[in-house]
Amino acid sequence: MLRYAAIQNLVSTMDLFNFNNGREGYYGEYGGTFLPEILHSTIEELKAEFRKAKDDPTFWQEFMELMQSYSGRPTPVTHLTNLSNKLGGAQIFVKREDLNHTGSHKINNVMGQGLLVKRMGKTRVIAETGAGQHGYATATMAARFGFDSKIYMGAVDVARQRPNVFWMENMGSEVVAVTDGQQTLKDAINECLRDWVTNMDNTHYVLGTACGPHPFPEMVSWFQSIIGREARDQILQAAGKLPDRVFACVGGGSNAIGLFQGFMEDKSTELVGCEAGGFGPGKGNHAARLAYKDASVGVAQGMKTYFLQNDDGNMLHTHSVAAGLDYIGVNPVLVHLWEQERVRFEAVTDAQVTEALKLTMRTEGLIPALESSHGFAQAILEAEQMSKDEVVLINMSGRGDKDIFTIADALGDEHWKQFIRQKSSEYGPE
Amino acid sequence: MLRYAAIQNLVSTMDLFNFNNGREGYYGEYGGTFLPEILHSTIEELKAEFRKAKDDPTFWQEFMELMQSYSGRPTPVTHLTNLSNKLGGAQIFVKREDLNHTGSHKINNVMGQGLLVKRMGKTRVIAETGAGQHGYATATMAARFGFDSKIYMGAVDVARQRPNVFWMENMGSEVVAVTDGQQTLKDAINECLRDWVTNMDNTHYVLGTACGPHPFPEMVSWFQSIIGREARDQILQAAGKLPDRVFACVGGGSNAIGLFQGFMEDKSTELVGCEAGGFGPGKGNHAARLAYKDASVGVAQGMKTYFLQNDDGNMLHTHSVAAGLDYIGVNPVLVHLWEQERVRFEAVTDAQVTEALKLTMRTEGLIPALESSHGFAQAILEAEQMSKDEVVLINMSGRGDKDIFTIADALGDEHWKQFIRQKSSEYGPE
Amino acid sequence: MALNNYLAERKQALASTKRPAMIMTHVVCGYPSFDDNWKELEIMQSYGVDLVELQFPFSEPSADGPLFVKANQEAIENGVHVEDCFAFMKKVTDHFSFKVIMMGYYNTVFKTGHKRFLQRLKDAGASGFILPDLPVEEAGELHDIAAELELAPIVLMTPTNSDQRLAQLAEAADGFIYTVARKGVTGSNTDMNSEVSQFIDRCRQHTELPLAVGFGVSEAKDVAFIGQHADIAVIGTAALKAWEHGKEQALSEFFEQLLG
Amino acid sequence: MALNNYLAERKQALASTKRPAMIMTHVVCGYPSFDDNWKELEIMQSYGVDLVELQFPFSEPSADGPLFVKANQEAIENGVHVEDCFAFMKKVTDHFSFKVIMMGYYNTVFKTGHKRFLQRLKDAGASGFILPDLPVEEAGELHDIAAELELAPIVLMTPTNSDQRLAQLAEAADGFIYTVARKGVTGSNTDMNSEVSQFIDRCRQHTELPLAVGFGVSEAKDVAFIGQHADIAVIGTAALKAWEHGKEQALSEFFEQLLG
Ligand SMILES: Cc1ncc(COP(=O)(O)O)c(C=O)c1O
Ligand SMILES: Cc1ncc(COP(=O)(O)O)c(C=O)c1O
Repeated sequence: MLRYAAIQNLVSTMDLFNFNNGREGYYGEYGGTFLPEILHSTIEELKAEFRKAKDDPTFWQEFMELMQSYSGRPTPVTHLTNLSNKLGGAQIFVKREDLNHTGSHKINNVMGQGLLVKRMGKTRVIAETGAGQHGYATATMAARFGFDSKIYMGAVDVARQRPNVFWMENMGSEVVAVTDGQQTLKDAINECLRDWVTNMDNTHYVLGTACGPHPFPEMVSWFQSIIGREARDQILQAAGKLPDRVFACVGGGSNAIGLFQGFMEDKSTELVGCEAGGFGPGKGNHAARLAYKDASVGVAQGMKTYFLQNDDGNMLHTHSVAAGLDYIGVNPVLVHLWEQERVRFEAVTDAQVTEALKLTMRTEGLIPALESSHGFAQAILEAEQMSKDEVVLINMSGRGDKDIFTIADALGDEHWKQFIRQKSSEYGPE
Repeated sequence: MLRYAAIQNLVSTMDLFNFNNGREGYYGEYGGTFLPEILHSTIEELKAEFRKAKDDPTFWQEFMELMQSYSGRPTPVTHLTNLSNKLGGAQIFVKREDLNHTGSHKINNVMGQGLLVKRMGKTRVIAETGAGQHGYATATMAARFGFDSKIYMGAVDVARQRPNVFWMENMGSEVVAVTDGQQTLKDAINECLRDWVTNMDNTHYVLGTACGPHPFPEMVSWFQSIIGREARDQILQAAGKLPDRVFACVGGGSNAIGLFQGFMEDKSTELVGCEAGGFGPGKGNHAARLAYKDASVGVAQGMKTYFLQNDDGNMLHTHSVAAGLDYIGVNPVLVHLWEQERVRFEAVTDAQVTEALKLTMRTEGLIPALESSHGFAQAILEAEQMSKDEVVLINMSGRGDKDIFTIADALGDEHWKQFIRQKSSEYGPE
Repeated sequence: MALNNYLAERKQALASTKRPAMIMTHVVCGYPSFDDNWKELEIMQSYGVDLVELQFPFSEPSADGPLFVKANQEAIENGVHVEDCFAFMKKVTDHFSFKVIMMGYYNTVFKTGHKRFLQRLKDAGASGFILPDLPVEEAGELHDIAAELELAPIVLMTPTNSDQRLAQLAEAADGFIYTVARKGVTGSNTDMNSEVSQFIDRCRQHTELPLAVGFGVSEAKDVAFIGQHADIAVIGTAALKAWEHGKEQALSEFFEQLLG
Repeated sequence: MALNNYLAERKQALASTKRPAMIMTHVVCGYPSFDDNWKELEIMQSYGVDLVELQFPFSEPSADGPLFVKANQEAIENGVHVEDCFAFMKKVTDHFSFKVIMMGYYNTVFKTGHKRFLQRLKDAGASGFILPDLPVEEAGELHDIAAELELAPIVLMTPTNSDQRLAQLAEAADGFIYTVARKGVTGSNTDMNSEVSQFIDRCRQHTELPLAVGFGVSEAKDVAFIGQHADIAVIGTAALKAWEHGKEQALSEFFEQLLG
């Protein structure tokens, strides 16, 4: 294996993706393209199209206009004055990706890929989804672009995320419940790869996070960089200075890299990735690939990165209250930045997340998604210890109101249970 | 009663609210302030504060900044190219109030009133809610401003809108199930008035639509005019011309008057209010106060306007698939504009609404709220008959994903029922 | 006006009794039934009440408390129409010696038509009307017609009114003035304290008309208190509560402790 | 290299039989059990198969079709570890005369370590390995070690590859080349038609190595077709299906119709 010489501590976004210091698609020793040979030409076509788009300033312009007119960008940065005062520490600001159409940052990536699909002349898209947000966004994109679409979703997730399935189907997507493996996100990814190796001629695989084979990590990072580009200007305007720390939850790692890119060259800004601590450390209890010590480097689902796996290289079960964070692997770009000590990783437990969510709802009238609440929890913990003239920025990657079933369960809400019982009895038996 | 001489057909927004031609708070013969004497000084205080705010350009500035940084305004105008092509008629554009924080236009009014409450030095707010969107928005505003809050909601609505209740409670509001009358919106309004006559010293009643006693219709219209102000510039930019017709659903009439104000002086733009046709004409079957012939002028809930009432002046039952449209009365400003033939009124049945919703989801990836879908349905009907170079604009007053229980029921989705049955059995008996 | 004379006489008559104030009671037409109403009125008559409010049920009784809300609602559900209320009122005024005031919400009047409604009220023998959701600004035409028909438009004064407003209200009033002893809706108890008396005294500065005091009168000491500061004690919810609790017997006992 | 010689010999031997092509079969280690595997292998041996792929189960078998996905998954659930696969392989190569190729996913190799894994493979008697998710660009170091150990790195050629790419793949290959007869995962039938033969002919232009053809071989005519254009017919899912359907008897019948 090529060992990647550590570069200087200040990693710039340009450095990250110019690959002059390493091999294309590699971030330090992480990344790469590990796919069946049959997809070689498909990936080459995608890389070429992506490269052309990236070099074409009108493409980014088209992307921005689409995101503006369809998804409501730019999303604002909100100053959480109440929460800041209550904690008595740093000033807390939030980047509001929850205000996107479909309710999360996932749409940024999906609409960008939609434009590429149009350029490639393909007519069908497939996507994996765990929490359902990416599938929901993809179904939306497919409806808007007029593509056929099939969404693969682990059967366990289909059962627990029915609301998202309902909308995907109503927007015209076929949702396939994957019954292999753990019947969750990683299995849906495998199933997408199987579809793709069969239908690559007319089909694009819309990967939902900055993982998978190159060029996906780079491509998803690029589309998501719209978050950081906006946020840097906005926070300078709103806070009058750069943030001292930036927090984002890390599932696959797309919202985090999206925001972090805005501050990559700002040495004084510390970047903090917040992983799913679940029940706490210990294999099978969580999905913290970097913050805990239970993961190791491996190669799966198209990329080399840290995975929660056993000594045979078989993947472990993961757990998080947030369905969007319980992925076995992690964005290889972030792993590299972590090794370079440019990004700090922390794990947040389910219990901490629930508390942070409750506090945020009550003090600010915001309902962060359970995923995003991981960033809130860590920021709240740290802000309290910081001084009043310091500034932290949290990525609110999505809104929580679509998670009502999960959140009601997490909060143990009795009225809710009663409501469901009653609805069920209204519907009568099958 | 003072009879109001018909003014010229072109009604300008300034004319509407300067009251030079009539009495303060009157629009033609509609409006007024019909409240118990004990609220006289409270309403005077509110009128004065509102007048000051309206005359103070920094207030609107503050309001706009709040809406920008907290709610993500301006909301975009989206061109529905697919739907337009499919119908083969007018170009359809949509004003995206669904992208607001909390998912509907209700937040515009609520945040504006929140600023007024702060100015008045009050510390507690109350609100009625039917569909729950206004209550949800008010609970959000109260959390953000640090007010105590109590939301009154008909017991029938509490039962069918539990998701909204769940979020309101979690944001710290007390939700009171009103068991009087029909146990719906109008009864919640009565209950708010009862609370207000008791607690007016520290309490502001955040009325949710452009109804009720003066100055509410004017005030709510003013805050909601942010929609029309933005939309006019945006449609000129996006379509290169003014819209030929503008469509908005009309419950109480706040989103409609909000958008219409932007085009009041544009003679060539026809304004169309879309009411709940429910099961069709016939008393008790619908909530169409103007489009059908079942309503008559009356005085209730603080104002004089058209009500669905019987010969004794007692209110009728109403019906609509959209909980936010089944109100007995209607915005007096709109009634006046209707008499002036400045606004056309149409009724849309439940069945039409469901079809329009399905079509919009599939062709554009948008999920309008059932309320907003009334505007879509009427616009779709008319656009088909219009020419390709004509332009229509629809107000998407809210997003439908919060209505999942109602929409799933309206669409008769079997998977959804199965999911609910299963959830219920997971929860076990009480 | 007839009502003014009546109240002046009744007030004079009071001097020769132990009763501290005149009494106005309240009945919701058709609740629980017109028969019950009649029995209530017979008891009220036997205790010599001076005035009775007959409430016309309305579907949106937003100034009423829970008990009257329920009464309005059930009366409507039982099929009570405006027509029936007028017929009942006529029967009552023909039979009893107390004076009757229509009480209700403005929409009932508006829907029938100002002129037509007041004429029918006159024909049914009423002496006046109380419309708690009709502010004086909106009452001009109605009050003009009332004056012609010699019906008293009863105006409310409240603790939140400024002196200026009280003066304005006084100007519009006739018959007597209904002073609202506290904020809130009907049906909850009011502490008869110095705050209330100061408020009544404030009202008195603006009018010569008799002052009625609601809400929340339920005990003899309340009536005594009212007698010291005003003219008419209004008995609303407490009487209905008694009736609901034990019909004739309970209602008689209630009046016995209050006025006996 | 040993495998090259073996295949050259076997190919020559074919000429004297009615069999149109060499045969490679497939077994998932520990599925349904190692005992079952052994029985399958005995039957395969009895039909004179030339090569057997022993698949090391992996939790993310993304290039496999449903039947093998299930097999991988259940083997892992049954407690099959990499350790066990090596031990089984050793037993197999000691006992049988066909050559054994390790088949699996790259992570199994990566996690053990390139050098260590290949050394153990060598010790277990394997002749080569197939890693469908390891592209040649990423295989440099592994192939270097394989060359030292005389293990054949089996490379895949696919219908979507350009001529340029086929040349590049041919350069990296040794032992034989696995040509994928169609898009898709393992387990579905392929129509053996002119499109397939053109593809194989295209592969042939780039290499002298024997060509194996998958996927979807299930009937004698498929083997005949392959014999005309290539060298080795790969029997995967069809054999496992037969086993699942009726164990020894069904598997024997399957091979009988295919090769008998
Ligand atoms: C709202 C939200 N935030 C975060 C994530 C995690 O993904 P990523 O780390 O790629 O941003 C998800 C994934 O579903 C999500 O839905
Ligand atoms: C999304 C939405 N649209 C429209 C309405 C109707 O109200 P209005 O006519 O005041 O806009 C409601 C009321 O709840 C609503 O929630």
